[in-house]
Amino acid sequence: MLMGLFNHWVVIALMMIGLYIVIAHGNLIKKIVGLTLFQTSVFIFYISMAKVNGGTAPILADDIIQYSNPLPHVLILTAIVVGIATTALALSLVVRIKETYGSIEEENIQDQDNQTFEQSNSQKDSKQEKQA
Amino acid sequence: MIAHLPALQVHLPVLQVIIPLMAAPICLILKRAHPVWLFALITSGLAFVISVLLLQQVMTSGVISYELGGWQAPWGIEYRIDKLNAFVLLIITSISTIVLFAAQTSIEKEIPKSKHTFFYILYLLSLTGMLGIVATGDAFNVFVFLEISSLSAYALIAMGKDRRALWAAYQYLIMGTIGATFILIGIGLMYQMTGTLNMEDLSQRLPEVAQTRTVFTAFAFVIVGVCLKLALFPLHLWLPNAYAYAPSIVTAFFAATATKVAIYLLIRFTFTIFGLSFSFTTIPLQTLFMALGLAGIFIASTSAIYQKNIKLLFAYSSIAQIGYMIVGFSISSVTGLTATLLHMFNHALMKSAIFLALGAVMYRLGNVQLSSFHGLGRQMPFTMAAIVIGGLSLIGVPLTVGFVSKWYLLLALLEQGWWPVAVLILLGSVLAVIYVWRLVEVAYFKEPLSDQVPVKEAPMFFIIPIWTLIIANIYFGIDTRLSVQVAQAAAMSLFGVTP
Amino acid sequence: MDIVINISSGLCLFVGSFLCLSGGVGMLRFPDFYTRMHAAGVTDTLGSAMILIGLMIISTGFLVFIKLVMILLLGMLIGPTTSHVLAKAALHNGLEPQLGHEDADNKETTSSNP
Amino acid sequence: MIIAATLAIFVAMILAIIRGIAGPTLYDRILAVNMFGTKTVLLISLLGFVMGRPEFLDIAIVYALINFISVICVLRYSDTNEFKHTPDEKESTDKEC
Amino acid sequence: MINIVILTLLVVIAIAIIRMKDLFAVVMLLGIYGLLSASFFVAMDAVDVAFTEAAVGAGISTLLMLVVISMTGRREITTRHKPFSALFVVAITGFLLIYGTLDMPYFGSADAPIHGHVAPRYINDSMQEIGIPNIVTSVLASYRAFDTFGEVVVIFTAGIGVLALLSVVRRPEDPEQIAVINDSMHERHLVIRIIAKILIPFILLFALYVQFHGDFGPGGGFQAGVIFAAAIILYTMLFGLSTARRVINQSLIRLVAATGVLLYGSVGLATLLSGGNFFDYNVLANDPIAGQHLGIALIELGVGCTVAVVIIIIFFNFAARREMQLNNKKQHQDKKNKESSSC
Repeated sequence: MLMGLFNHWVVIALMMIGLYIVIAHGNLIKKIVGLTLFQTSVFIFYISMAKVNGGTAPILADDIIQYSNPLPHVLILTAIVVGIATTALALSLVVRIKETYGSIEEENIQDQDNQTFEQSNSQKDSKQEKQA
Repeated sequence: MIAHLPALQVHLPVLQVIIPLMAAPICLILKRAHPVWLFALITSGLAFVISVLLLQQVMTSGVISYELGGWQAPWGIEYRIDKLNAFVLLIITSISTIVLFAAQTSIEKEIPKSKHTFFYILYLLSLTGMLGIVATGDAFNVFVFLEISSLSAYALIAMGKDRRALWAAYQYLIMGTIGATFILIGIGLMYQMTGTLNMEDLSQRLPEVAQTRTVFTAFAFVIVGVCLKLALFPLHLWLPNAYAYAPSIVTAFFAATATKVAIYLLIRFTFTIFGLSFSFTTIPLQTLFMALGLAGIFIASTSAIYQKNIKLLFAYSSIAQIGYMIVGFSISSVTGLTATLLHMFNHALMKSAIFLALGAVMYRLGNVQLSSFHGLGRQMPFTMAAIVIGGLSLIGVPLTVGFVSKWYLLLALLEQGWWPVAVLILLGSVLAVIYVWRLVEVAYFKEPLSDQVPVKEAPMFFIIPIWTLIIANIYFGIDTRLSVQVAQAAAMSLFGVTP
Repeated sequence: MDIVINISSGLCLFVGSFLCLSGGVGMLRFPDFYTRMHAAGVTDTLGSAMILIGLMIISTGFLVFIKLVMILLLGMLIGPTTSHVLAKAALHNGLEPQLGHEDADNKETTSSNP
Repeated sequence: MIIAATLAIFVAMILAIIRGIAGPTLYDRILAVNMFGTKTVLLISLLGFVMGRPEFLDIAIVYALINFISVICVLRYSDTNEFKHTPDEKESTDKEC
Repeated sequence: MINIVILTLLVVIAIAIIRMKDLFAVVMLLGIYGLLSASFFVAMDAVDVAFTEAAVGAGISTLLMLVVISMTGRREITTRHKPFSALFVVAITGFLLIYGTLDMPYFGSADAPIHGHVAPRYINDSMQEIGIPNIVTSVLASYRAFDTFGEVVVIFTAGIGVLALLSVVRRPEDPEQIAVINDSMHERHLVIRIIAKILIPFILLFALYVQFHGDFGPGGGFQAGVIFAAAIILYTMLFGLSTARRVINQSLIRLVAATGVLLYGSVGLATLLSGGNFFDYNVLANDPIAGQHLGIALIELGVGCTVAVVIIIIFFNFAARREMQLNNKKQHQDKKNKESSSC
């Protein structure tokens, strides 16, 4: 059992490390790194389930009878592309966030948002009081 | 070539997705914002026509299956249109077309001129993604199109003029990607146990292995992933900011369609793929979803009452409305599901009308803070009247669509004898009365602020689509035959009941 | 004939692996960046060349042989270039080579994340 | 012998990883990544022979190229002030503006 | 055996990534992680995937992250918020997954359900039905061509998204200034410039080889596109953005990106108008196999164009943004003259 499921368990460990980084770290780039780890671990999971003992790469040749399963490979090719697309978009968001907020730490950004929110609220409130 | 054109009828399922998809790169070639807008509008209209034809075809002749690449179903990708997806396709394309009509005017003030073309391209891609999710009959294809719609959604939301739009888009991106990856894991586990990706095939092969833990895990991952996209109550945190700071057009479009697509996915996965007996008898999904739905209604409605930003207010109200749909879904009876489907349609009508009207306010005033609404009832009478009627519909006042779906929801609950839940639903509507009333009070019963510049009524490009939606709101509230018939037929086909 | 091929390829592979290993050890044990780079740079090029030549000897198809030659050429071209560029950049950006005296500890504290 | 060579490459890779994690300077890490890259190229070539299908050496070529490009990229984009080595200069440019 | 070693190393690197505070080091480790997972894919027979992961995971995504870090700063501030609730969520998900694995088919067993049903047809019949040896390419480009179309659209969407977020209106450049920058760069990068000049044609040629060899070995449009883009990126890094922009016209490459998607789609439309289903290449020529070959070649070309161009667009926009920021900073503090360090 240990050998049969070792791959799956390591993949789970990797997934959880990725997920942990995404949730627990405040740095936006670190979060993206975590997301990449998370996605890559899913790729590893798919590819390990495609493997057949004694099989070889699914490219037909004359003297080979057993091949690994090609379908997960196809799916993961698509998923890798999706992954890089997400990363690129996320990074461009980070660049813009850095430009407008001057920081890429989650807490810092949320503090700034709360401040502006309260300011605008208090301004409006005072306006209303004047009106009354 | 022309000789083949009548035969295109057969290809409607794929054309539904391909036409907006191909239009997106053409927009990039057209380059200039004005022709691109016209082109996108025409494309979306065409998609609408196709979805009407599809619905007609499905209602008369049953399920349409279309094999892409000419490969037989489990080997190739299949498009499978039944009553449920035809109905959802119609919702998406109709709202998209109406909202797009107002787009050119609205984004003029919210997005820099140089980025208008990109806006329309992303809008079309987002539309494509949603249509693709709904039309496909292949589990992995769902993931691909989910990512198309999500990626374009992140970019669209980030185009909002407030800097908080960026932060909201980033949060949505993180949550959305986790959700999509969860769905990917779930699909992988299902594939591992059955060896197939086709939905129809999965539904036949899953019962054999339904008792394995792997299938349970797959179910859990898919459901959590979909619920993240759905913004179901404890996973809703990304939604309010994303809707509040996105450009108005984007909010109107997404509030009406994006969550509907996620609900469609939930129904598709639970009812079609895993099957009714697995989803609702083996797993306590019923109580769980009932509780989450009710909690969503109350907590979101209560937060809505305290909001000063009106877009944020209605964003929270959206979460509450999702709660109603989930309650209907969790009843797992034909009437309950009919109520959910009806509410999907009705909520799309009212929310897009409200958010478009807020877009008009944004166009004139530049913000949608509650304090700016002082006396707006007299300055922008048509826009404000639309918001009020939409609000009444949210509450569920008779003669509006909101009433119809809540009526069916109550019927379904009473059918099962769950009257305490029915009472809670009515209480939820009272909360809706409160938050709508706050807006009405400010807009109609307060004098304009002294330093406020008086504004004119919104331009025609806003008024026409808004009032189209409002009239639809009232029409479908009075003449319920069409919507109820379709929703009922779709619900029955999911339960395998013949009418 | 087979024996000759096998032995010569085995010899090449052995020498190559030994060089790679010693490079790795040097990379780990040497006191500062420049010496580490020396260890890695020198052994990398020759070690990979030996392993690739070993593989070439036992390769069967023509295409495989050509690809191995290409990898070898690329390695010869890229390895020294990166070493050169790396050393230049490090020197330019103010990383001083450690000359003669032992103050590795001091070095490490100033340069690692403060 | 091929298997022994593969093992040797693995050990060298592990040593490179340790250097990559330990640092301490930026350039040590770049060096580690570079060395790791060349070792991966060798590993892929060897794996092809171990598994009996050596015709996929294209991958090794791609690795070599990508490795080169990423090292160049690291050096190119580490030339802003923030990445300069001397500590006192670091402090001054560190403040966000 | 190999997989166990590689997986253990992957876990070690992942844990190191959690602990690191220096984002630069994190990205370096991520590059190593990408290379290692690509080696894992080779050991698992997934050569096409390894190809892509090497080019993308270790190449392009590391590259983009480095550019961004050079704009946003290198150090992570150490506060972690709610580590315990995060740990809780992670632990629950992890246990659920481990629970799910317990009655999973064992790794590598040939009689697992996944290897029955759908996959055998691809392995046994693709030669008769499609006529190319690389099964992955046949599935990718013909059986599941629509997924691949979706994939191209995803990357196109990302390109448009980056354009929408980052594109800046560029001022006309002062040719003298460019010449000055060029000269200083020339001195600094003399050696790599020469090497790159030798390498770039080779890389471009190799990209073409990968593009057209995808039917017989690992490779195909996507991988070729990435390699092509990598060559252009190398050129841009060494010869400057403005030079590269002069070589590669901006509006032209946007056109190419759109054309790639349209080419892919119009292959579908062509099949549709010749009486087949969407992407049914059999109707493209008299002989079904010839039709399949034609269809696959065309869509691979479409994929290659779009991917290459979109990655170039993404990189250019990041680099231009960085340049703009540097310029702004320079204007802010005029006292500090350009103190450029070199590599």
